Amino acid sequence: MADYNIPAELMEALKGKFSGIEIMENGDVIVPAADLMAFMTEIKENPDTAMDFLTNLTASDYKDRLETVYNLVSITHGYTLTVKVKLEDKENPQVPSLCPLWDGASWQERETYDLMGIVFTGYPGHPTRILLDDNFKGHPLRKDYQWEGGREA
Amino acid sequence: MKTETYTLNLGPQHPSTHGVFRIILELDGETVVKATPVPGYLHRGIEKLAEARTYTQVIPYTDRMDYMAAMLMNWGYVAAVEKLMDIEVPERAEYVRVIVGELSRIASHMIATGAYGGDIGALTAFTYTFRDREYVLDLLEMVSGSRMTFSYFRIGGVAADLPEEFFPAVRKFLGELPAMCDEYDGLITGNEIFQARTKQVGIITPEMGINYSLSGPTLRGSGVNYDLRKVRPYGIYDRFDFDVPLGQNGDCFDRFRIRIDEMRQCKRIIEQALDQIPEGPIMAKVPKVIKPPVGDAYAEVESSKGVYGCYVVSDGSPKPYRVHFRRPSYINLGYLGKLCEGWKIADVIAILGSIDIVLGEVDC
Amino acid sequence: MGENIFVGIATWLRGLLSGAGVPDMWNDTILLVVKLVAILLFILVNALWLVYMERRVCAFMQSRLGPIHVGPKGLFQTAADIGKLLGKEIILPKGADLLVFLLMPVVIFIPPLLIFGVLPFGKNMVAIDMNIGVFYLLAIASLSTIIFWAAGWASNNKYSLVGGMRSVAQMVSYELPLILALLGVIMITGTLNLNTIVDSQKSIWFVFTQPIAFLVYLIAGMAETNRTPFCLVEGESEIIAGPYTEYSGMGFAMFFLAEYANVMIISAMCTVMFLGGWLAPFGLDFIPSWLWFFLKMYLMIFVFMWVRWTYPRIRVDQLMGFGWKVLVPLALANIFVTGVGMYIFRAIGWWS
Amino acid sequence: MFGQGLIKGLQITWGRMFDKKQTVKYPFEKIEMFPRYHGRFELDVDKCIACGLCANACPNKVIQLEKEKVDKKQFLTKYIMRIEYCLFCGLCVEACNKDALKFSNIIDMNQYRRSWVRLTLVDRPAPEPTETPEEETPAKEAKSEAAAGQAPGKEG
Repeated sequence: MADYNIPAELMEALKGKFSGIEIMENGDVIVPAADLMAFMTEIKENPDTAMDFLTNLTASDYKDRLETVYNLVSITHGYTLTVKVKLEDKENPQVPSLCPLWDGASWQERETYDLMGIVFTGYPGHPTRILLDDNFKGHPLRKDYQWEGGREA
Repeated sequence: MKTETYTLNLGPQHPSTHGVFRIILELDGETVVKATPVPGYLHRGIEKLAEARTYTQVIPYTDRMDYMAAMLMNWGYVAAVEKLMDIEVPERAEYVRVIVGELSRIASHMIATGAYGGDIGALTAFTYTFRDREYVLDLLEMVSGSRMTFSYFRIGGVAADLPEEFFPAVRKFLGELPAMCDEYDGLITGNEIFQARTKQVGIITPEMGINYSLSGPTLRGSGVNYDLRKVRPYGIYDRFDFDVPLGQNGDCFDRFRIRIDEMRQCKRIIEQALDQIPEGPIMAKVPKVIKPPVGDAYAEVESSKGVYGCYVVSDGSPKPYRVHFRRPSYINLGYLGKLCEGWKIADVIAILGSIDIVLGEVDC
Repeated sequence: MGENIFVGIATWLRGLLSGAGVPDMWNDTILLVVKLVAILLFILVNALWLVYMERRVCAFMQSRLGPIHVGPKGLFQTAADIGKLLGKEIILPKGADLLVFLLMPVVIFIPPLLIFGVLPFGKNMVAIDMNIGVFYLLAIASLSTIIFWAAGWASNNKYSLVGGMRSVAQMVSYELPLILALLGVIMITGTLNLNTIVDSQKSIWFVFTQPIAFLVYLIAGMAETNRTPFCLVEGESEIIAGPYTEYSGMGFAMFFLAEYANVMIISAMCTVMFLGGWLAPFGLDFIPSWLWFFLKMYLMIFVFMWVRWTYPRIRVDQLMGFGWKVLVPLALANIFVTGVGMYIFRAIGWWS
Repeated sequence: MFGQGLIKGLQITWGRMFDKKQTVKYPFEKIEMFPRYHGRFELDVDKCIACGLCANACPNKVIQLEKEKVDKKQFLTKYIMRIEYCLFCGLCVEACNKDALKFSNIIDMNQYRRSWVRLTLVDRPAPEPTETPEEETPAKEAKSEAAAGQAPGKEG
């Protein structure tokens, strides 16, 4: 399997620009929520990386934190990059919206908000529910979500 | 002349929304002023269900997403778990995967082609493609035992080896496939009325396509050469020689035509795979109870609708901690609202059909 | 032998009535009523048969068999369907104009009934031999527009409304090329009497002398009957069923049957105006004239079905553009050419 | 352009009119299913050791089985499949070590009532522990057959 990670020297340059980021062994990048917008703008606009395609946007609920995951692809260079943002505040998780950079983030952010309850600040308007009913209570993909009902025994 | 707009609720019960899907149209006469797509009528919470199942038990649920190309849906999930566990899939299993996956893609594109003809009004095309799709389903039934929701892939390989009678049958089908494609071309693609309806309608520029994270034939119709099988070959796709059909204008016609061309390319891939397929095991050495190490993995495959990705998080237990599916139909649909503005009601149907959605996948 | 079978029945009935001492005036009236009832029955039975034929033709073109279970070769399928539809509840939409809503499926049958009265089905086989047959026919045929529109309006449904509006736009636009196409024939024959028009095709059918008019008529006729590629009024993939969206059970079936009655009229008119009506081609006189008429009519109907199950649907703005920018100028050009041709032919004495 | 495509289309549909038809007159003629077809479930009671692997493998908890211990061996008394929830994925058949649970080629599993859909493959009382199994097994077999036959949903 070929490697499609961003070359190490480019990652070093990024690390130099954004001191807050943390680069994992497998090439994933953990970005603080405050730096996310600047980081994403940098890797999208910089012609060396040119991460122009936001493939996937999702979130995961861990015991101590929520984590948003962004999978980016550069169509020009063929690089892939996974960016993660850790959100310690589980009660009121907030992360900057990527809608100004990619319109494709819009529906994915709505889905993440709907199922995981992460609020994307800067989303045009407030993100609304997309898959569930507007009057639905709770965010079902959270681990503490309890649902009563189901089929009869 | 001053006119008032009115709201038309297209769906959730509508013949050509390809399922239960709603578009709220604000119309000025017949012209769309604003279109708001409303998905979610088929949401079954597969991602949540998966958290209560073991890794193998999730596979049948992935079938239910894009039930038109269920093999490819299996593949994406299985690939992610294999990536997480670092499993090397045996050669023969990889070839079997390619063969059944491409057959599934043909079946899916046949539906897309026929259903699009049906959307535009040519109902005969619809029955022709469904008739021919039955041959593909026969082949896949021979292999997996089911006609639509196959659950054929397993983590580390496939459920069963290809039966003996499969090989002559698939060769026979591939021999007939070009004639089938020619028939669709003659009946639909070449038709002047069809061209008038679809050419220069619903144009997606390459920039907008990338910006909206579109993928699959929807993006390639705009001329962006982004096919995972070529760009980042997964499995053994780097061993095959095939072309990626591209459109020029990014209109409905290009998106439609690409699917027929892709069927022809699928034929090439399957033929090469049939020639090269080695003997050997079809399952890797995988423990009975699958317990991936703690961590996460994201794997992508090129499904018939676009880039199908699967994000799996493991906490070391036999059940996945979190599964997320990147469904191509869902993300392709995100552009629909913008795309429909300024077109007629009939064009909304044409544009929606050209994106080729499956609601099981959109709502997951 | 079978040539005068219907004429014979009429004479026999007349004789029977005068034998029974019925005065002549009543005699005529009774005969007229009998003729009209026969025509109504004819339309209904034919429409049923056409629904069956459409389903079979469609199925055969789609590599299927179609209805095969009810009756021999599924022949009674439509009758069974009608039976089922009669048993269905008629759902009345909220806020609908009930009077109009319920009246329209019945009224829809009036124009076909009126028209069939003047069509010559065979030699001496016309219920009412009218001098201004063509004019009457066109005038009545355009009535159905308002019925579709009223049905759409009364349903209180936006799909129905869009469909009704489309039907008005489409039918009014395509009426013009339809009439202009017939004008060429009328110029040549110099009469509006349908019988005379048929008679004047003895030497050559007008489809050969007026090919452009025939083509324009065929296309405009497809549009008039709302059939693919011009089935925008129903447009099932866009606006569900247009004006019929809210109709259920027999109400829907009535519209459905009326559509086939309209197809019959357009085909019959085509037969009369262009295909030589009941005239037998190649001197095949042993087949009765009325059979020839039906053969030609069904040929035309088959063409309509063939086209329907092959082509996709056109868009509403393209429909209007095609009608006004292509068909109308074409029909006008045809009239011009016909006029010039008639003048030249007369001048050189080929045609009196 | 200019109508060539239109005429081509008419040719294709005309050609198809006289082609071989695809319709299978279903209740009167049936297509042979492939050997691997996922049809109705069949359980070979003799082979079954009531281990419950199939029930564990099922993603949707379709299989319910009850067993009793008779002479140190597990004896299967009840085996119910709630087909209304079944995904027909085949994981249960794959999980079966003893080759007892299998797919058949029977496709008509439709019922008039939802409650009839449930498939009772085994429903029999456990044998008395003191009796010797050699003499009793055939009689019990016949009984179990009869019981299964009476149970709703046995026959399509």
